Amino acid sequence: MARFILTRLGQTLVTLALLTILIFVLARLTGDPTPLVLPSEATEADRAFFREQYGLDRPIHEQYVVFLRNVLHGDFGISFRYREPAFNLVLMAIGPTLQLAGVSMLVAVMLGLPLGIAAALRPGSWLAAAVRAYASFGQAVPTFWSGLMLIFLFAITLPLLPSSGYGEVENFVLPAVTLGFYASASVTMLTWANMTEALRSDFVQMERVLGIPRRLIVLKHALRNASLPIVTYLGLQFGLLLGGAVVTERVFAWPGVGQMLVDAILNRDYPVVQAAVMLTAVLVMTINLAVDLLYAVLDPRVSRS
Amino acid sequence: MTLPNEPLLVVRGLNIEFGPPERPVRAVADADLTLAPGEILGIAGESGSGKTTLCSAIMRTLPRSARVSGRVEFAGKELLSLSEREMARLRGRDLSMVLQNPMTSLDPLYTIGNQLEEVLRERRRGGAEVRPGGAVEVLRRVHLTAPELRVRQYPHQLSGGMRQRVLVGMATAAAPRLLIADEPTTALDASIQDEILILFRELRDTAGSAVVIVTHDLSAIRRLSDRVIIMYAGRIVEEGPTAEVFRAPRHPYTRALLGSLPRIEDEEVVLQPIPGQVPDLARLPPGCAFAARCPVALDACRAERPQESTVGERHRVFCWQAAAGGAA
Amino acid sequence: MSATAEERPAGAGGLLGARLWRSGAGRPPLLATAICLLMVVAALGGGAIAPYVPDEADFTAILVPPAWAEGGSLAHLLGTDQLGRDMLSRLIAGARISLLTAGAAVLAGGTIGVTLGLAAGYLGGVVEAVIMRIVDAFLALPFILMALAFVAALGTGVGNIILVMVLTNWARYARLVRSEVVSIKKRDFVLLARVAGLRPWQIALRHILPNALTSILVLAVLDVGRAIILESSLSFLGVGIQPPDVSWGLALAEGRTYMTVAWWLTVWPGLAIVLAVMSFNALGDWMKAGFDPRGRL
Amino acid sequence: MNPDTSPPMVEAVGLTKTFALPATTLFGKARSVTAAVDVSFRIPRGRTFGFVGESGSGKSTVAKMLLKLEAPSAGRLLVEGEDIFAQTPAEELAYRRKVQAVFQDPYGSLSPRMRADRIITEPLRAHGVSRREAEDRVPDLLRLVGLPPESARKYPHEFSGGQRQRLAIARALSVDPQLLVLDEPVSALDVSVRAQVLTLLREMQQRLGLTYLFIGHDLAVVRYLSDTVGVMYFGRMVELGPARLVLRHPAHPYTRRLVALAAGDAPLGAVRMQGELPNPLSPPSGCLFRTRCPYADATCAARLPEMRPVGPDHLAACHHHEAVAAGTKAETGPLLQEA
Repeated sequence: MARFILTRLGQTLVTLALLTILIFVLARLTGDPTPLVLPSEATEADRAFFREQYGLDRPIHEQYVVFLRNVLHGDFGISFRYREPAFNLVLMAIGPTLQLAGVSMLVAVMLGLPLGIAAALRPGSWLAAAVRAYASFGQAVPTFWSGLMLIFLFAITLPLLPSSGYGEVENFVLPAVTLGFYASASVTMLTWANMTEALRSDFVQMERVLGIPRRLIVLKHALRNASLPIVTYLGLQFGLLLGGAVVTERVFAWPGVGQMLVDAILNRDYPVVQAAVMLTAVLVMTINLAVDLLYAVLDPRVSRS
Repeated sequence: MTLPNEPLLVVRGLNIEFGPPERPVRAVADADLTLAPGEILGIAGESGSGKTTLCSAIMRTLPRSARVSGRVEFAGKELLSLSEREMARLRGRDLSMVLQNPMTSLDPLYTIGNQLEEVLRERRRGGAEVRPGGAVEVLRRVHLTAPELRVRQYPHQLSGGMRQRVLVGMATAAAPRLLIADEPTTALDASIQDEILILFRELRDTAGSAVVIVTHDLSAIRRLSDRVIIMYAGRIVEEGPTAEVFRAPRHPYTRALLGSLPRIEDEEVVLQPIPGQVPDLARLPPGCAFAARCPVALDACRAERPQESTVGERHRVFCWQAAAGGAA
Repeated sequence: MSATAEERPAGAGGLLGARLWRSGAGRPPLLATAICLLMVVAALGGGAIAPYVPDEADFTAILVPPAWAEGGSLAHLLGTDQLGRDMLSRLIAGARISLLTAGAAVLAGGTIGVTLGLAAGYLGGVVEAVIMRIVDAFLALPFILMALAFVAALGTGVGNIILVMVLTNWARYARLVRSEVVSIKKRDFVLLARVAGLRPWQIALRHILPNALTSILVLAVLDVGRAIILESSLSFLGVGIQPPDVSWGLALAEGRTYMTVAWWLTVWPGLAIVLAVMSFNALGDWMKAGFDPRGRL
Repeated sequence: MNPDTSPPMVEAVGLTKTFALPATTLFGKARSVTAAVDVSFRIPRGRTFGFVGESGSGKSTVAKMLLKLEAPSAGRLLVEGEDIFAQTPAEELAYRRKVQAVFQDPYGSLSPRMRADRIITEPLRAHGVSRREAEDRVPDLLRLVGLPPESARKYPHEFSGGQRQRLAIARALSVDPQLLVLDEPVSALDVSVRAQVLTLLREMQQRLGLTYLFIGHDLAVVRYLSDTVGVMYFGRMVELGPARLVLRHPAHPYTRRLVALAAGDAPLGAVRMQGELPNPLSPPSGCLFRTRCPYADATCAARLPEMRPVGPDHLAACHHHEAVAAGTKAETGPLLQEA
C-alpha cells in the first residue's frame, strides 16, 4: 500500500516535471517577449537590460533552470497587462472556477448516477432508450451553444435568471446547469456500462441462486463494484469540468481562470497563460492522485495484498 | 407437503429454445426427469449438450430471451409458473446451486464472513438474530482450515479450492432439499476435486438433501451419484442407476464416451475416439442426433427420432438399436 | 471446459462491415451515417454546392430570416447574417473546416499516437517508460486547456489550429494502443508466432496491429465528434479559426450579439455541431457495440 | 547414426527459473518466486517425455524455456547437445524451425484475424519459403491432421475446439519440426474430441518420428502418450522414470496420491489429499510436500530430499521412498479425514 502511494506520487512528480518542460518550450516558441513588454520607445540598452534581467541572453538549459526555480517559488513573472504578479492574478480567479466546477459536478452526478443505474436495471425498456437518447444528445451539445440557448430562454425570453455575473446564488444556476448537463451525459453512460457489467458478474448470479433479495444484490454488491471505476472516472471528469469551465465562463462572463486565460491569450499576456496552465495542471493532477488513493482504499484487492 | 415416497423434483416435457423463432436453437428438448429426496443424480454430457441450460431452467435463472415450455415440479410446486418473488424465496432455502467458477463467484469487495452472514441472515425468517459464530460454523462444516481467520479475509486471499468450499458452505447453509452443482470441480486441481465432491455426499448424509451434479467428468459422476443421465445435443439419451450404466451402457453414445476415456488402470491404454463432431443445434437432423457418428446406426435412426425404451429397472434409453436389442 | 463450446468471439475475421453486422451490433444507424456522408459531401463539394460565396457581404439583404419565417425569402433558405451573408453557404463552408481540422487531428494524431503506443507496448523497458511519461504529461490537462496552451504559443488560424489539435490528440491514441498491445502481447497466438520464428517487427505488424486496429478505429470515429467540438470551442472563444475563414463556432460567436433579433444566427450553427457530433458518436457507438462488447474503451 | 553416442534430443540440467516480485513494503527486500528449481531430465529422439503436475507446479515454465519464450535463471538446456541459450540469431532461427508448440487454449492459439491457410503457412513464410510454395503444402497438411482441404479459406471462429487444435497441430508440423512442445493440448477439449486429438498426436509421432514434450495434469492422458514421465510438485521434480513404472509403482507419496485419485474405480473418499498447496512466498522448510504427507517426520522438515534412484531408470525425491513403495501407510481412512 505504501509502495503503491509512493509509486503514484513519483509518477505524478515526473509528469509534472515534464509538463514544466513542455510549458517552457511553448513559452520559448512564442519568441522574444521584449517588444511586448517594453514600450516601443525603449532604447536598445533598455532592451538588453531587460533580456539580462529575465535571463533571456543565457543558454536554453540555464534558462530552464531559472524558469523551474521561479515556478517552484510561484513566480511566473509580472502580467504584461495588469502589471501584477501573474500567479496572484490566477490564484484570485481559481476560486470562482472551482466553485463552478464543483456545483456542476454535483449536478452531473445527481443526474447521471440515477439515470445510469435505472437504465442498467431495465435493459431494453423505453426508459433505457430515453436515457440513451439523453446521453447521446448531452455528449454532442457544446456548452457554448447550450449556454446561449439557456440565456435566450431563461434570461431573455422569460427573464427569470441573470445571464451573467458572479456572487449570488441565482448566478450559479445557468452556468452550473450548462456545464453539469454536459458532464452528466458521460457520467450516465459510464454508470450504465459499469452497472450492467456488475449485474452480469458471476457473483451476482451466485447471489441470485442463493436467494439474496434483489434489493441487496443491487445496492450492496452490484452498485459498490460498479462504483469503483466510477469514482476514478469522476476524478477525471473533474479535470474535464475545469476545461469545460473555460468555455462556460466565457459565455456567462464568469470571473474564473478560464476567462482570464482566454483574455491573456488574446492579449498575449504570457506570464498569466503559463501561471493559469500550470496551476490548473497541478490541481487536476492532485485530484487524480487523490482519486487513485481513494480507489486503493476502496478496493481490498489493492489495499490488502 | 410431499410424502416420503413422493419425488422431490419432477420435470416433464421441458423444452428450451433460444434465437429467432423461425430458426430456433433448441438447447433442451423433451426433457423428463424425476428425483427422489436424498438422491444424488449425475447429469453428464459434452459442451452444448444442454445440461447447464436444464439446471438454469430449474433454478429459473435463464436469460429473458429463452423460451421455456413444459413443467418443473419441485415438492409439488410448479416452478415455471411462480412469480420472481416467490421463486427468490425458494432459492437458497429449499433449492440452491453451486456455480462453475469459484474464482469469480464471490464479491471481491466484502470479507468471506460478511458474505456468509448475509446468506445466514436471509435464512432466518421472522427477524431472528444471526448467532455470532454462524459463519465460522459453516466454514468448519465444509472443512476449511483456520475458519476464524478465513471469515476476516477477502476472496482474493483464498485459493480456488478454498473459495469453492466457501461457496458450497453458502449454498448449503440452510440445508436445502435440493442442491444443483454445475461443473463444481472443473476449475479445480485434481487433488482438490474429490474434497469438494465429498462435501456433496456429506450434505446428503447429514441433511438428507438431494443433489444434482452436472459435469463432463464421468469419473466424478461414477463415484458420487446414485443415478446418471447422459445428454447429447439437448436430449436425454440414456438414464439409469450409475453402476448399471457404467457397467453395461446401452446407448452407443454412452458406450463411445466411456471408450474414449483413457484409463490408468489398464496395462496398455487404448483409446477409441468418436468420429466426427457434435452437430449444430440449429440444424439437427430429423432422426437421432447421434446417428451420423454412430457405428451401429440403422436407416431408421436417420429417419425418425428414437422413442424411449426401458431396458432394465429404472434404466431407459433412446435408441432404435437398443430398443431392438441389436446393440446389446 | 464446457464453456469452450459456443463462445464465438465477436467480430473476428471477414470484412469489417460484415463482421460488425454479424457480431450483434445490430443495424447500422442509417440516419447518422447519412448525416456523416452529407457532411463529407458538403466538405468536398464546398463551393460547388453552396448557393453563394460564404464570405461575400450583401448589404441589401441583412438579417433576412429563414425562408418559411415572416419576411423570409426563398433566395436565402436559412436566412442571412448581419452582413447579409447566406447562412446555408456559411454552414457548408463550416462543414469543410470542421471536417478538415477534425480529420487532420484524427489521422495525423492517430498515426503518431499509434506508432508511439506500438513502440511503447511492444518494446517495453526504458522506451515504454519514457513514452508513457510524455503521454501522461500531454494528458495531464483537460484537452481544451491543453489546446489553449498550444494556441498561446503557436497562434491562431487554420494551419495552427490543425497543429494544435494534432498535439492535443496523439497521446490518447498512444495510451490506448499501448494498453492493447500489452494485453495482446501475452496472448497465445503471439507467443506461437515467436515460436514460429517471426521477427519482432513482423509480429507487431501482422499480429498485434491488426488485433488492436478495431479499438483504434472506434476511438478514431468517436474522436471526430470530440475534435469538432474542440475546434468550434476554440473558434467560439476567438482563438481558433479567424475570419475570413468560416467555422460553425466562429459563426455562433459572431451571431451572439444578434441573438434577440435574429435567432437563426445562433441556432443553425449550433444545430449543425450537435447533429454532426451526434452522428459521428452514433456511428462510433455502433462500431463499439460490435467490436468491444465489454466496453473497455 | 548410432543412438548411443548421439546426444539426446533434449537435455535439461539443473534448470531453475525465478521471477522477481516487487516488494510489498516500502523498504522491504524485493522478493522472488521460484517457478522451477533444479529440474533435470532428458528426452531421447523420437520419444515422449510427459510432465505431470497441478497448476503452479512449474511444468509450463519448463516448456516456455524450451521454446525460448523465457530464459532460465540457472541451469542449462541442451537440444541435440547445443545450448539453446548461447545461440546466434541465425542459429536461433534454425532452432525455431526444429521446435514447435501446441498450447492448451484452442481459442487463444490462433489469430482471430487470419484465415486457416495463412495460419498454417505463417511458420513456413517466416523461414523464407515463398508464398506459392508454402500454399502448395496447405492441402496436404490439412489432410494430415484430418481436416478437409476446403477449410483453408475459413477463419478460426468457423471451426470447433477440436478442429482448431487440429489446425494448430498442422501449423506446428508445417516446418517439419523434430520436437513438439505440447502444453496441455487436450485439456480444454470435450471427452470425445480429446480422444481424437490424442490418437492424432500418437499417429503423427509414429509417422514422422517426432519427439514430444507433453504437459498434462491428467495422468491417464499423459500415460497414453509418454514413454517417460516427470512429476512436478511446487517447482521441483519429485519423481522421474519410465511411465509404466512410475504410474504403477509410484515411489513418491505425492505421485502415489495422484495415481490413486486418477483411478476411476476408487470409491470417493478413499484417497484424501489434505491441506492446500503451500504459499509460494513462504515455502515450508525441508521437503515441500511434507505439509500434506502422511509419511512426514522430523527428517522431512530438516532436510530437502534429493532425487535418488529407487529402481532401474527410476528416481524419486523422498526420504521415505521404501516405506512409500511398500505402502506402509494407507492413503485411505480416518488418518487423513481431518483435511
